[in-house]
Amino acid sequence: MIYQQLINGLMLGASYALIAIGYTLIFGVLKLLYFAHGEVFMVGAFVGLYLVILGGANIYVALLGAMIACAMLGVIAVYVSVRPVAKNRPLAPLISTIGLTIVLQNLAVYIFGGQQVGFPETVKQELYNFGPITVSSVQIFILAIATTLMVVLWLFIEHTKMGRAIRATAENHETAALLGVNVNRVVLITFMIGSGIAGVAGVLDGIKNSGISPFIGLGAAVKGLIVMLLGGLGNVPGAMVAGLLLGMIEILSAAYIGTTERDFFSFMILILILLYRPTGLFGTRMTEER
Amino acid sequence: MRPIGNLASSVGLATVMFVMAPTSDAEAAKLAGRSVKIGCQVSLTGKGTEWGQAAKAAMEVAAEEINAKDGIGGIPLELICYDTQTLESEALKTVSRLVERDKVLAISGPCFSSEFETIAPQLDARLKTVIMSYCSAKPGLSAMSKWAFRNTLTSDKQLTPVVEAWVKEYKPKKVVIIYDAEDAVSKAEGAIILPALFKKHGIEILDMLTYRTKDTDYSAQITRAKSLGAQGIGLGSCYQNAAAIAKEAHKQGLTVPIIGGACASAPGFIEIAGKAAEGAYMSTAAWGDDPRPEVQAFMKKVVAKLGGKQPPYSGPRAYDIVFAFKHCIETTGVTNKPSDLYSDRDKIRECLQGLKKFPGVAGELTMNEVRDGVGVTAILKVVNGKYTNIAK
Amino acid sequence: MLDGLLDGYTRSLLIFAGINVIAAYSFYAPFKTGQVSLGQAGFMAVGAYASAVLTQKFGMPFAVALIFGGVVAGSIGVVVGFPALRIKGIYLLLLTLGFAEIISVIALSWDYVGGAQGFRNISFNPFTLEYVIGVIVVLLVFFARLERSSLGRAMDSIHQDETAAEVMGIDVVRIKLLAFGFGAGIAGLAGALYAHHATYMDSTTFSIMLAVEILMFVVVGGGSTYWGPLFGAAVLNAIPEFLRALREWLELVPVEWTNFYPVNRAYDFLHDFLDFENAKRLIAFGVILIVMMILRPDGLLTRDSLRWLRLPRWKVRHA
Amino acid sequence: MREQVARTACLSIEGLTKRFGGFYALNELHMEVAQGHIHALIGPNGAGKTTFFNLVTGVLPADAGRIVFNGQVVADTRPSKRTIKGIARTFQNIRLFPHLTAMETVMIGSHCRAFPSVWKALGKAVLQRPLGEADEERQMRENAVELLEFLGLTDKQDAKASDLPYGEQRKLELARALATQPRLLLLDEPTAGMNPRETDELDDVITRVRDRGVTIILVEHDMRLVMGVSDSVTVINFGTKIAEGPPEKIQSDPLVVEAYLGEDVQL
Repeated sequence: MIYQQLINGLMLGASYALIAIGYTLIFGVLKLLYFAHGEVFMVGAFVGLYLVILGGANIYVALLGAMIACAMLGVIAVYVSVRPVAKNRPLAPLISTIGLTIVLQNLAVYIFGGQQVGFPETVKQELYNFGPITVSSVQIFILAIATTLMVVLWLFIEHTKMGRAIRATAENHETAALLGVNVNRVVLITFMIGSGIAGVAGVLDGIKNSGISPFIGLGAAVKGLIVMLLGGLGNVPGAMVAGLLLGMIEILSAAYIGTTERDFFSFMILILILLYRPTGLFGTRMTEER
Repeated sequence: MRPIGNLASSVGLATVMFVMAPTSDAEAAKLAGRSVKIGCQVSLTGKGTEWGQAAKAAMEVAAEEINAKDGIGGIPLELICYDTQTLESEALKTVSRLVERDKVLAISGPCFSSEFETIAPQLDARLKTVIMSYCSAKPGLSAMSKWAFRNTLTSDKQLTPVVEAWVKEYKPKKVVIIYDAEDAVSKAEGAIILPALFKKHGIEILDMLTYRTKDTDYSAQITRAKSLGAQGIGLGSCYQNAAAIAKEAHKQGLTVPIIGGACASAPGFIEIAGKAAEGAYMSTAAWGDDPRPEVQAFMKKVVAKLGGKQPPYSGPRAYDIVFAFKHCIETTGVTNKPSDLYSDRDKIRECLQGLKKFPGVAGELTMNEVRDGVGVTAILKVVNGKYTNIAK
Repeated sequence: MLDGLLDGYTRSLLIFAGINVIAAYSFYAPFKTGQVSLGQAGFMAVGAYASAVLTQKFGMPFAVALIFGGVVAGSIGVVVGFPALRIKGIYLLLLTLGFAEIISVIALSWDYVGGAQGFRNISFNPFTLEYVIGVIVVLLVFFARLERSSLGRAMDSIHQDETAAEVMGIDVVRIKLLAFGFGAGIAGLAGALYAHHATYMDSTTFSIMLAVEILMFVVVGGGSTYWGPLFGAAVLNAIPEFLRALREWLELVPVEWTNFYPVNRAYDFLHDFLDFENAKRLIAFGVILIVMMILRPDGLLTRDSLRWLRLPRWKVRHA
Repeated sequence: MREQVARTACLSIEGLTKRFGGFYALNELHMEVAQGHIHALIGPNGAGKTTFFNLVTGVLPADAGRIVFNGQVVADTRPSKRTIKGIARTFQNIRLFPHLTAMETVMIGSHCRAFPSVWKALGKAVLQRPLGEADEERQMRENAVELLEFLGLTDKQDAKASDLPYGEQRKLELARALATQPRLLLLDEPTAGMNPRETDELDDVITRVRDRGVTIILVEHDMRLVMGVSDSVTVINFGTKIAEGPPEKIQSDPLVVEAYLGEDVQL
């Protein structure tokens, strides 16, 4: 059973990782705890759902649509809750993004209702047996999409001009600006990328869990934060590994200890990391003092 | 206090008049005030959405029917409904708002056992107003206060015939139980009622697994159930989670029969679970396929209000509550004067306590000594994406 | 005392608003030293559960339980505050958030306090409003004194530049710890009051969203003066009630005045919107937060605006 | 030998070392500052002067070495404890409390003298005498009035610190440091950003502070000020001392001249 549970952990971890990547990118370039990220994830799931229902159940259309919609949402977020807010007060952008979180979540409640809605079956269900392990076509699909996305993103960050600009901005705004990086544009693009990935993660989550609700965002945001810290701020590969790690830990604790305790471990990890290893397990790209 | 005999005869009289749809009630004097206020607590958001929506629609249908005639005691019925969000704390807040600000005569609701269990202890000391639930099914709750009523059957009564039929069809030897540790009725079903019934039928319980209401990932539980070799799944679960669990089982290739308790039997279960719902058994406290024309007329109106959806049992039960209230208000000398509010509420309570064979769309209603409904119920099985009553 | 004047529902509204005011002060105390905590809801939970255990399981009177709740929450605050001293800003925010979540998991899995089913049937305290008012008055006097005292200035200085304050001989560690523990204690009081009025709570009662709301009270009211938390909590609690009343007045408008296009449309929209159920209320709150951060990032009340309004500040007798 | 030093030196530094990664910001520094002196610490940018201040005031922990202040080894790790012992400082890039008034700023400095413990501050200033002002508060206020007058800021006492012009912010920072009643005052580039007139004024101020019985360590780039006001000068480069002595001697030291080569400084 343990192998099967590890597969479950992998699935859960993949979605955590996707959320955390966006977080860590945004945190990197903006040094901002962007609370609304979980809600972007939720909006992505709903956009995906509606595209599936309206657009004739083509999952790729839904994924792409959710990605674009969420990238747009990221742009809106920048223009509404980041740009116009006073920069010299460290709390101000945090609170304005909390405001955005509340708005998005409750707009969703208002529009879609406060209940869980089913996500139609879009990937043909088939089961493959590998010895003691059973893997479903849905799981393979989710994992394939998530992995592809992560690899593409990693290549983008490491090997493109924009990727270098993002890394430079993450390390130091002033230096990046001196090197001729347009910091404002980098921030905007980072938000678009992070939000787009969160949107895809939302759709994948809908496929995986069969149901979505307007309230999935907050939990996702908190878990994404834990993964971000675990992986090291601004560290994209770190976030990927840490996401898988947290997914495994949660599934194993749910399977062998108890479901009510599963959150306990996540939050203990959060606290221990904050106190004893603030650079995360894999180091950080930030040079900032704590 | 009125003698019981007198009360019973007036019940009989009202019954006749209800069925014959009287134009006016000769016995009851015209009530004071501009309207009769009845409170209603419904869960329009959260895990109980469908239950609450159905109940609200049904009560509105009842109010429209009543007001289309002569109202209650000659004045219109005013239904004041609040959303409890399926949260205990919100249920408490709205009940005190109904009692203390809106000054309603009686309250229909709350829907959920968790909510009911939270309000009931406050009734004797503070609220002193009838609450009557149209969904709650956890055994033993109405006994908490003389003001607490339910016209539903408790879970144990609902599940007994369903488990029997389920076992007869699928003959499982080993099952797992999965339940929501945060929901009162689901926990009662998962931890107490289902194990007892399974034991009675000689079925081995492999494991009891829990989850939290807000959980969305059930892969760990299903993997465990599968590895243990479960031949059936007993669910103490509301429809949204139940459907997600059924789907997860389906995805992992665990295609074993499912049996669900009171909260699972909403149409939303089938809607969300799709194919995975097929063959599942559900318990219920009412089923609207009674061929009587008034039942069919009611169902038609409610289904129209719900946008074509069948209501779960909260619909018919909530509808009946409004008429039970109407009956008690009109027959016990309730005046509806603000100064008589407390005695009016008490009169309604006494009247409901003695309710026997009161006709309604969910069947005849009789209150037992602990103020829970008694009667027969349906057994629901999902066949071709529809709930079908397979009870004789 | 206030029984004759107010009906139960109004009392209840005032109690919840008052508890929010107290909770806002619980945030304000550590905030005065620059510590931003998202754990205040967690400390409320500690106070609520501790006091409810005392009244329900040991039959103690409410007054004792109230103080007990405050003391227990305060002590845990000091325990949490100690490691929290090492970190700042969003790290502290996350730490306190993690702490609150752990409290919630404990409340969820500890059956002695009701576990997943919630802590039910807590004895109802009929004098909660009087207690709430009493606590608020004490807090107001305390913080007014604090603001004009050397300790208060020392806290302000820590908020503005911790290193500089430390180098000026301010005992930053003790003062921050004191403020954090004190804030936790106040939150404990708020929790105890809540528990004995609501009579029910569970692991989700004191959630992240509540912690965010508490933060919002201070941010909207203004965190630089002791009037801020009171003002913020009062305003944000009054808005929904005010809008509800507005809707009732709206219904008094004669039909013929509004029965033509486009007035009927506007009327319907307004009428619909003022039915301020949860989602809409929260949307409005979110918008308020964003707009506030753009227009008045220091909150509605600042020391300057107080001077301008000439609200009473504590006058110091010059020697 | 050491006993003798302890009697005459206000501050004695023994083998002080600080590393940042592999880089030695200070390496085995030895230095003595005599009681009542104005002792200048100079060196090119990045020589370790500010690090020295951070180590002496406890803002950063030292990796090795001892700091002996008034004959006692300073072992406390916390800056506030050292301030209470009598070490005060100003910052290179002024660090005032922007929202406090000048008066309040100076009163912050005397807080540690009036209320040595938090409990006393809570008990006396907040809880006791609910309507009036504690004696300590009045004392602090009087002190502040005196210090503001000493630095010529009397008419600015109700202005917000952040609203003051640059030169006055420097002075306010100095007043705040003096309010802690230091025996040793560390001044980190007090003339940075000042115009010549303000610099001249500062010369006078520093001397007057010394005359109040405060030993001063001065880190400064303005050599005119350094050479004019100091009793002795220590020159460091790359974290090690390269010269020490009276100003006249330093000016002609070839090592010092070499260290400053390439820097636009008039020795």
